[in-house]
Amino acid sequence: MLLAQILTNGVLLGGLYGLMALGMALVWGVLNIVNLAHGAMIMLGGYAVYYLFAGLGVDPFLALPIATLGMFVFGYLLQRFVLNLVVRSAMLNTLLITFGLNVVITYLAQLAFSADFRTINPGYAGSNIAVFGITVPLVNFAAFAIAIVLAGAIWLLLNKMPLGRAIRATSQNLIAARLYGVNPRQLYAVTFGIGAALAGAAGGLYGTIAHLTPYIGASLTAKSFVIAIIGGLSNPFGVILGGIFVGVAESLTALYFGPTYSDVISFGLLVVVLIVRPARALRTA
Amino acid sequence: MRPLPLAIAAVVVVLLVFVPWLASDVMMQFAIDALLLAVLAQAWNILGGFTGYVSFGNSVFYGLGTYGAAIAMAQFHLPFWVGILLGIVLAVLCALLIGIPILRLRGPYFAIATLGLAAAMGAIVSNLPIAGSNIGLVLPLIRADTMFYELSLGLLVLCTLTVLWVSKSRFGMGLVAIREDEDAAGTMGINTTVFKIVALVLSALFTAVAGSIHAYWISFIDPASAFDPTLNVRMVIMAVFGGPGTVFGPLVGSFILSAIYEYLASSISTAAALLFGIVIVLAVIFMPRGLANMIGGVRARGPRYFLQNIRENRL
Amino acid sequence: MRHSMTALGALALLAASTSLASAEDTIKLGASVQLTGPSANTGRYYRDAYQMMVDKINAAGGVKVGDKSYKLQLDILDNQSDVNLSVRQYVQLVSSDKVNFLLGPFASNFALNDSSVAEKYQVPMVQGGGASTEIYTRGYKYIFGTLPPADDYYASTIDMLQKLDPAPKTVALVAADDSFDVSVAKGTRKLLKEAGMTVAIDQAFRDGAGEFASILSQIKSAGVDAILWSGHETDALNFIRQMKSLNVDPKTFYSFTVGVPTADFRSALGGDANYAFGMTSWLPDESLKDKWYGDASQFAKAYSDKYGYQPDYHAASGAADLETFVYAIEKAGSLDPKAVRDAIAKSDFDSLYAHIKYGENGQIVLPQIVVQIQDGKLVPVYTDKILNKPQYPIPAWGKRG
Amino acid sequence: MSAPGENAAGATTRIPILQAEGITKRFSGLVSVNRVSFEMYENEILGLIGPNGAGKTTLVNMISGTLKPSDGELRFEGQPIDALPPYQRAHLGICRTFQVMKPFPGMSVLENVTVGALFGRGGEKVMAKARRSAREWIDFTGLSHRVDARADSLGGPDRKRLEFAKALAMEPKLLLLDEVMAGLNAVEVEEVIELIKKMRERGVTILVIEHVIKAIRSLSDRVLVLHHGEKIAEGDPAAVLEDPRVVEAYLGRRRQ
Amino acid sequence: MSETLLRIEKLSAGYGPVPVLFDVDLTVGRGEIVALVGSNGAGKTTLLRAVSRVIKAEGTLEFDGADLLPLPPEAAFMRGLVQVPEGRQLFGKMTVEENLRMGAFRRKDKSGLNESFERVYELFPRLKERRRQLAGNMSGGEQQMCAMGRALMAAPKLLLIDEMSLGLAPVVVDQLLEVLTDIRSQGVTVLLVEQDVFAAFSVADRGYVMETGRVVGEGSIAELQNDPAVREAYLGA
Repeated sequence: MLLAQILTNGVLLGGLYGLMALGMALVWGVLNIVNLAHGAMIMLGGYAVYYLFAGLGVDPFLALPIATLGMFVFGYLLQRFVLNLVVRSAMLNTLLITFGLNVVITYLAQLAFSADFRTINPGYAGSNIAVFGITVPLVNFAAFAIAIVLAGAIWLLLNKMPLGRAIRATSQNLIAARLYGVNPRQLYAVTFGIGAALAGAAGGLYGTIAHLTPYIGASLTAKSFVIAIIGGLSNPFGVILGGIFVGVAESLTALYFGPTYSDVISFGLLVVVLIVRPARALRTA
Repeated sequence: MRPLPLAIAAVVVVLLVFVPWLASDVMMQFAIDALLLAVLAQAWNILGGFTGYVSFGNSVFYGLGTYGAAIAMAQFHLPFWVGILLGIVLAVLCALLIGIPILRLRGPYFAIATLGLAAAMGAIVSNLPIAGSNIGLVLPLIRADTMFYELSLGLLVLCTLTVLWVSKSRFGMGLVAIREDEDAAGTMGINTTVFKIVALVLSALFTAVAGSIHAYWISFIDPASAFDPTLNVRMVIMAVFGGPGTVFGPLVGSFILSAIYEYLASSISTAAALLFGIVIVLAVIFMPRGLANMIGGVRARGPRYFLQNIRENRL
Repeated sequence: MRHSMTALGALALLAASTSLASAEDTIKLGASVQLTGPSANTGRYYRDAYQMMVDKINAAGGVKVGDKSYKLQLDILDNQSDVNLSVRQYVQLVSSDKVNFLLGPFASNFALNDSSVAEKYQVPMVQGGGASTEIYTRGYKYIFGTLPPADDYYASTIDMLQKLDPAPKTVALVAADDSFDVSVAKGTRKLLKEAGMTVAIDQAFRDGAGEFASILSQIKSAGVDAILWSGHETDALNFIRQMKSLNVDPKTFYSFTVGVPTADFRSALGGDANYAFGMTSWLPDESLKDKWYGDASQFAKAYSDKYGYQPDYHAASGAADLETFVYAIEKAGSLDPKAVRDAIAKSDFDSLYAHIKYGENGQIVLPQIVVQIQDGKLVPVYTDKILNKPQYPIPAWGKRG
Repeated sequence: MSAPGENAAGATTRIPILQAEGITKRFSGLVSVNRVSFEMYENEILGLIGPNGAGKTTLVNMISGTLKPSDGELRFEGQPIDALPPYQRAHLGICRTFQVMKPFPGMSVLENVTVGALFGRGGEKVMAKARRSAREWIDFTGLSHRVDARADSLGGPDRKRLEFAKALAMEPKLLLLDEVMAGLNAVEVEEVIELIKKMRERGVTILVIEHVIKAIRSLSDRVLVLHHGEKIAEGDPAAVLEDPRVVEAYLGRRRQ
Repeated sequence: MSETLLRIEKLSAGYGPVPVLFDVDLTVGRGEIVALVGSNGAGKTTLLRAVSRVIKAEGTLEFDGADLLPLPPEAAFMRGLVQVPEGRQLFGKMTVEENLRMGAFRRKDKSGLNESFERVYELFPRLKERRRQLAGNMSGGEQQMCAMGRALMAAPKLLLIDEMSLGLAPVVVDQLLEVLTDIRSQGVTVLLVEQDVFAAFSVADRGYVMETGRVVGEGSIAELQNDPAVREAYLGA
């Protein structure tokens, strides 16, 4: 029973992890940018939902789409006017610039939101139901479900809609895509915007489960990064599965070795995946 | 490197030796810190600048150097130099052990794997009782900033001389060839595996000694500070800012960035990190190939150099 | 090369600009605290408390050394939650800003590093932000602290538990893996053993990870009587939220080393904060008299009027650091660091924080007051006797109104 | 420098310097080179030709060691070399140029060539000496005026010269030239032909992959034709180029 | 010759400091099929890349009366200049149908789209059978069909086809050539770059011969059929 509970915890948490990584994987796969400011964008999404909830009294789950939209605009502008300037530069340079952006966003957030920690805590926050003796927290379950739904939406977008096809086409062959009328500046900005929107959604959900401070970004970036590699960059459901895999692995590590080993396990996994199958790990969409 | 710049460099080093008798204590703090950071950037340069293998895992070697000194001195009450040796041994062993599988990965894969290792290593050490677990280790307190300064300066000179040697040697030619085109380097007779590993080991060695000196100087260490992942990013930024693959670029880059950071931190405290972030963003946009390249470029082409960089890298 | 010369020039300039001329009739106190970065949330308590006390003391005429009156001057630097920078800033304070005495930063790891500066330069530092035992076991002479030892944090709680009915038998001990909380866990284990309680679950978690589902599931499955938790505030917050959402109910009791006394914590959790036990070395109580504010409750009122948030024990502890210096300087009748240091060691006075008296190692000994959130209000429950009736046993999540 | 063989062309009875037997390369099911066997003799120039996609570069990659054959055996001076990594083959004296010119772009011309002198068969350990011999090869290939230029700033013909100088500095026994004439004008092609001849005079055995058939005609002692990965003809250049199978491979079938 | 659709004069281009094309002159009239032949490395592909604006070029480049030189590739495409690139450059991890849809990515007319689909499937029944297959997993001939189908979906004014026959079996080449005449009959202009001279000549109206970055021969197919320059460009004599 304990094991079943722990697995459930891992799966539910993993779904949210997967959603966090989804935006990073998309941007990485299509634009070849490893966005070190991804965690900071998750944080921004969290604060957006928090202020809508705490300030205007909007229910967090209604605030979520608003925050997501806002983050899309933010991401679009960031790519269009900043990152597009360096996108063909060496990977090291794109890493450095997103690191710089991460610092900038974090400190602006501290100025705007203060260092106080916040939680998005609606009345139903701690509710749960018992299924066959396993406690399922409702908010976590909702976050998990939304993660799956969003992954599904991204899958639909990528596979069934012209825009998504253009995104995939661009990630496979930029020149051929341009030869067929794709405007990469626009498309890159839209893709980054979608990545930011997904980060925003993940942030809103994260805030309903954990706490927000301007500084939560760094560790969330690291987590997203590991999951993006383990889950692969190609399939949204692959990323979610990667998140679930990491979530379960962490839960089991916590159970059998103690929670202090969870980083050893997840980063160890990352290195092993890379060494054993580097090609598979980073195959793009 | 022509004789004149070398002579200037030699004079500067001799002048720097006397800094402790002139500088204030604060300057000394800053200087030791800046020198050690410069060592880190320079050591990173051996691998990252010359072979083009971007390591985000040098904090592992730094941490091992730190803990080598701390374990020797705090747990076994051995002298400092034994601590340095222990740090070197740990770091070199680690470099050999992880270098063989990891240096087979190319480009971003290598960078990512080292990042993963850095994160995992901090977590491993914080579970080791001999390393004081999470509490950390307390080293004997000594007020000897002059010694720490001269040690750091000596280490930086040694490291820079090594880089100078690398830049002029057969070994260095091989490394640069690997950076420029690893496949072509192989067909031209370079045993790329051995060259890369030697470069990694050299890089690890200097990084570890810097860690040991820092540990004794600061006198208290814990896993969070010894395996600080942001340190990796700082080394890379400093080296890249100055000009990777050059002899003096990483030095100049790290001194300038240290100075900027220190200036911001002491005068406009609260916005310091923000401004620092903006500096990084602007640097990547306008001088993506580092200071060394920028100086040459601006001299040749004036302000058009910056526009050209943007034109080359934008979509 | 030319450019490295420019850099050196810049450095020289920098050094020159940081040394300021010091006025003659002031006593300078220096501190480097976390005003930005991850620890800024707590760091501000220290800046604000130091500033409040300095203003109050100056308004009351300052410090008398012999016949002369001195005003206090406070030099605060922002270490941006960066340990290396904080060390450098303390050196700057001591060597170039020429402060007379040092006040501390927040958190044990900072205090551990920064106190080395005080010791190297033999300038007394009184700090109220680090409780870790390691700070005081190094034989340093110039470091004093107003937070009680980490090992003893749970002493009064365990004392109380034995007097309650039903007294818990099995305990889950959950602590973060940073140096302070490892110290707490170590001390608590010993206390529990002495009290005859069984530690059924003993888990460390990664500081700041905020993820407790596994530990909580184990606790639930083991069915313990009580949870004793130690860590940082944000983690405490997450722990409670996850307790509720995973429906984890110890039979009788749970308690946290931090968080419970702060207003932030209560407002972030809302009703879920109710029943949580915690501890504090200080409460804004009228019984704590001092010569500046009269008593602790007036201090608390002035503080929240001025800064817009409630002070907690961090703030009071910081205020006590300043009171210590004023007391010791006047006692020593001199600004000589050595003389003041000796006077601090012999401190024996009432402050708005507590009765100040440092032990051999430089750390204050102070019982923790057990507190509980009852109906959204913070209620002191126990010191060495019951102060207010605890709501005990804590009702299960499902059975609350 | 080793003495050139006593007689260059014509003599095909000597010991082969390179033997390829049934060399095959498959890429995920597709056969790129199919059971190709041939021999090269000391100091000869062998032209390797064939239309686009015939498998020429793949074959060269297998000889230089950057690709492993799926099947077959390679011997160099009688020794099997299949197990050797590229750098060891270079030490034996197998040296190649690349179809897409691969100078080390950020290094100067001198540095590029010095790498060859340091790590090739000569394996010069002393930097100064390596530099000196690099300069000699730079003079030899007529690139002296660009000694300090960055390799990626060179124009077409100079790039080829650099490629030759790099290769020569390695003191190769067997030189594999992959399309070194592409993009050159007629005068430049003549220069390169002269260079290749000069190299042969220094005793190097040369395999030339080329699309500029004029050059092949005037250079090669023998010609080997690949089409769809298979050897379709081998022998005297003039005869081979008249072979209707070869003509069809190049120009396609005449249609009505 | 009919009205000029594509006009190239004194066009030079290259990769970085390496020049490949020297002063190339070439025109394509509306409704024509023009063949551009020459051996490997002659600069044919570079010319196409310059025309479709993938690489920088200098000289005159006009399409349908407009100057193309300042445009990026996607803008050239929007004017009706569609390329079937060398090596097909399909989106390998997308299905045949998705590749075709990518061809019509910028088209707004939904009804015309279905028509185009039908027409492509009619021209290449093979593609219809395989429309759910990943383009990367098909044979060379099928890939070439897919690449041409993708281009047709864009409703091109001028179709640039690079090395259509490369690596394909003769039967398949013949099939594709038939499709070309078919396409032309429907009003599409074609510039066909080929190594296979006789394949190209069998469908073209006029032709150009390139050697080492220059045009060395041009004329009607009848003239070129017996021009020794052609053979010389390939076999050197």
